Amino acid sequence: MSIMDFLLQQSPALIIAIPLLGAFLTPVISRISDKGRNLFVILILAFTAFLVFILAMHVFETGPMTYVFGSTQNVVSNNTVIRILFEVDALSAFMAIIGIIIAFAAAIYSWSFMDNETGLDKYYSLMLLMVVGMLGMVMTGDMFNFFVFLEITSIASCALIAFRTNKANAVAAGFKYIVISTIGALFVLMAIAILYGQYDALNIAKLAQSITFSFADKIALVLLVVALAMKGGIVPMHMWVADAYGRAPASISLILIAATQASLYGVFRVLFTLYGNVITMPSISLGWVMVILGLLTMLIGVIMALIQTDLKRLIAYGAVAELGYIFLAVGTGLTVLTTPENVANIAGYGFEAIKGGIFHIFNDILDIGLLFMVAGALYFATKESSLNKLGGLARNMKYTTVFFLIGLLAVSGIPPLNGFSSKLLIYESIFQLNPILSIIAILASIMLLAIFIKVFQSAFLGPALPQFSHVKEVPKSMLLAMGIVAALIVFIGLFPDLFVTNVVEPAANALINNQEYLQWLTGGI
Amino acid sequence: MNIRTIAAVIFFTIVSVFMIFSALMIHPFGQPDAQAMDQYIIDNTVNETGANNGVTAVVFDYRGFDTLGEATVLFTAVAGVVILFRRLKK
Amino acid sequence: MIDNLPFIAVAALIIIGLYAVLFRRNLIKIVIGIALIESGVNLFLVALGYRTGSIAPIYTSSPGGIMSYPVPQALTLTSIVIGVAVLALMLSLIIHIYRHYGSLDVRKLGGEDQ
Amino acid sequence: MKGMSKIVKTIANISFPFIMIYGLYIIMHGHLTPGGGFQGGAVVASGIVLILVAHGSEWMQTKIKEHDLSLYESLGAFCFILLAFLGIAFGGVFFTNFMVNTNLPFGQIPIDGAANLNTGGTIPLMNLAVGLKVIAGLFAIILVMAIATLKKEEST
Repeated sequence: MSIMDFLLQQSPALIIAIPLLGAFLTPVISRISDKGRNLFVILILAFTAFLVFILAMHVFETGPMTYVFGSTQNVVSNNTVIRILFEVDALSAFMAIIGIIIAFAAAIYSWSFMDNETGLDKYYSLMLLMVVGMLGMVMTGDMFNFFVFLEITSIASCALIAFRTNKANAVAAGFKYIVISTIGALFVLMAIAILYGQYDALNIAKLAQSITFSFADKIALVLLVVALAMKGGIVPMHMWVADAYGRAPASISLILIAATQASLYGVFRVLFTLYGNVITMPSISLGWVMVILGLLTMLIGVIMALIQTDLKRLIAYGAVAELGYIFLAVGTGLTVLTTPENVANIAGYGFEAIKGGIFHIFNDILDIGLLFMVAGALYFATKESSLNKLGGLARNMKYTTVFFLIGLLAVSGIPPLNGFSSKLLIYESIFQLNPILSIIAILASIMLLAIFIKVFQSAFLGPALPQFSHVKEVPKSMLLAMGIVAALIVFIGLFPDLFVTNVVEPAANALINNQEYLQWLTGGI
Repeated sequence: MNIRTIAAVIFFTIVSVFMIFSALMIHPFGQPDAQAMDQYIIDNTVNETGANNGVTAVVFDYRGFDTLGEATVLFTAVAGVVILFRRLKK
Repeated sequence: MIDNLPFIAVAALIIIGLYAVLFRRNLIKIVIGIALIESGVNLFLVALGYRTGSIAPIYTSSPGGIMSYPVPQALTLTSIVIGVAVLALMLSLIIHIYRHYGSLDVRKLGGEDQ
Repeated sequence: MKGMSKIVKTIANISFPFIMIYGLYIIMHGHLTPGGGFQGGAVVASGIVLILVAHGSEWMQTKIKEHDLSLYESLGAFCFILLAFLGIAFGGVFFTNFMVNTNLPFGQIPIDGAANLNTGGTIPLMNLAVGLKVIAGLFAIILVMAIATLKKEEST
């Protein structure tokens, strides 16, 4: 057995264990050398990224891969699953790829960005733990394990949101975040307990196989979806998003977006896989609820972004609006799936909608992430984040200006950047569900463009301000991180088909076709 | 009564109703419906793990990965508390 | 109904906790509310695994007879440790909030920007 | 935090070793009787916190530093994950209990509920690692909080 085979075979465990080991060792290495620690974190993330890529390539080719912890025998005995297992299908691999890319960019970005701060040993440790939690959430095949990783993510994020403890706002934002996410996580645990009490199983595939949709199951479904959507920042609970994203250091906002999307992944996994066998019952109009919530999220995000004066909060509301697109698209897919007269369309626009939604997860993280990095760079250079005080920075910060331009065009869906390709899929498919939805979505996009143009004009253009005459371009590591993300945005924007057929379509298929996920239960591993 | 209070009241009512229903809908206390997974563990814990204590066998063997996560959560909390009370100046 | 008393107690604990979280103004009381919800969920988990007349799932000098489920007890253990972690973090944040705002009133931290 | 009166200090000093022994017993016998790394670790940590409360955090700062506790915690976590990694080397997958039913220490299988300490495979070792981690972790949380509130008293 070659070393590559070994790594591939063990990769689901190693993807969690390697960053975890890194997190445990970071405080120790930090005592020896600061530069060594930064390098160590980047190397750990690079190795994890390598593992994620070989795993993802394998999964896209051959279908879901399971990894059982603790034993190689007696995995399914007496028609029940005893041990914890990881099940990586195309959707999980897709989420893992985007998570690790953005975490890698954030680690490079932090090198210079956080240079003047204290407590960096714990900072890097917590950053790795956030990545662990996020990767665990998307790869696990066990409900309780999902809850544990959810808590790891939220505790690590909360501590990092409140990282600037000398600012009252940051601490308050951290507290809001931990209250919301703890209550959400407890609801999730309650739902898991209800499912466990009825079926005596915790494995997602096993539960999906045996679920009967009793009344208690419906309660569990509502609790799971509400709690995870709350953690994902969908509309009635969108307030914490702006606080958390806006107050955290920019490098943390970056990973937080990916962590939020992991919660949305939880919603989709619950709806399409866990309840996949029963959700097609026509009595449920959950799809329409999702569509309306997505629409509201989009509109409220855009409207709130209009009135912000703080750059990072403005971008955060932009992120809320983008979440709305994802929810809207997947909700459209679910509506098609659950309406009997529409079932014929599932191969048509329902599938297109889900493809668009999933593709948009990737694009949203990249675009909003790039904007956050630019906002962090402005703060780093000028120590100022209010839009009223910034101005004329294009002269001194040429590269940052270019990156912001790329980010703003991508986020508002202008061709030939990546935001356009996924939004086009979404517009086309929701137009077939209801044309009004499509018009509202396009309008929201145009408003986003207007808002960000205004920001661009006020922060970068205009006369040079005397107080910013000393401002220099940000250090190379930050430019490198922004460059990586910007290059990805342009690349995907230029060759969307390549990406859609090879990565997005398998992921969308995995979401719709839950039989693939359950296959190993009956067919053996 | 501002809008936040009304929203809180609605949320509270719905969750309360849910909780009461789930308390009544779940199986009667002491008579679980299904037992496949737990009965397997009770029957095989001594031979498979060598531990007399079924709960420890589950914590460290059958669901050992959860325990790694749990230890990680504690590690995260310690790191978080330390980072919140760190000295701000070098 | 009376047989399901432990589950009714679970519902009561969660409802009381949620009431404290939603309608109390003091941050410490909100944290107590969260701790109550958590106890409720933990009690629910443990109660799910009980079988009438069962003993603890431990073979050392066991008197014999049916055993209660071990998995819910292990899950509860995990959930308790997670609860400790969350509580520690929330209390540290409250110490900081008190230093910044000089108050534990939740309405004081509602402001958008200073 | 200042120390408490002499009576409290004496009583705390006397009960401290007993709490220690009890906690370590719970950690060590986790695979035989109710208990384990988390429970025993919590008992030991609360014993140390008793000393902290009785003697005051100023006194405690001269005895042990927070970053040493972090080191112990990292060590415990590292041992735990190392045992899990050894499962890949000897058993094929992560977290394999590779020491059960072998001639290694803790390798025996208990017979008919006899309390044999030499059983459980990796479970007793994991209990020890987790115990170390929980002792250091819980105590670090409380020590950091005690020192933080101490600073506040000085400044006002």
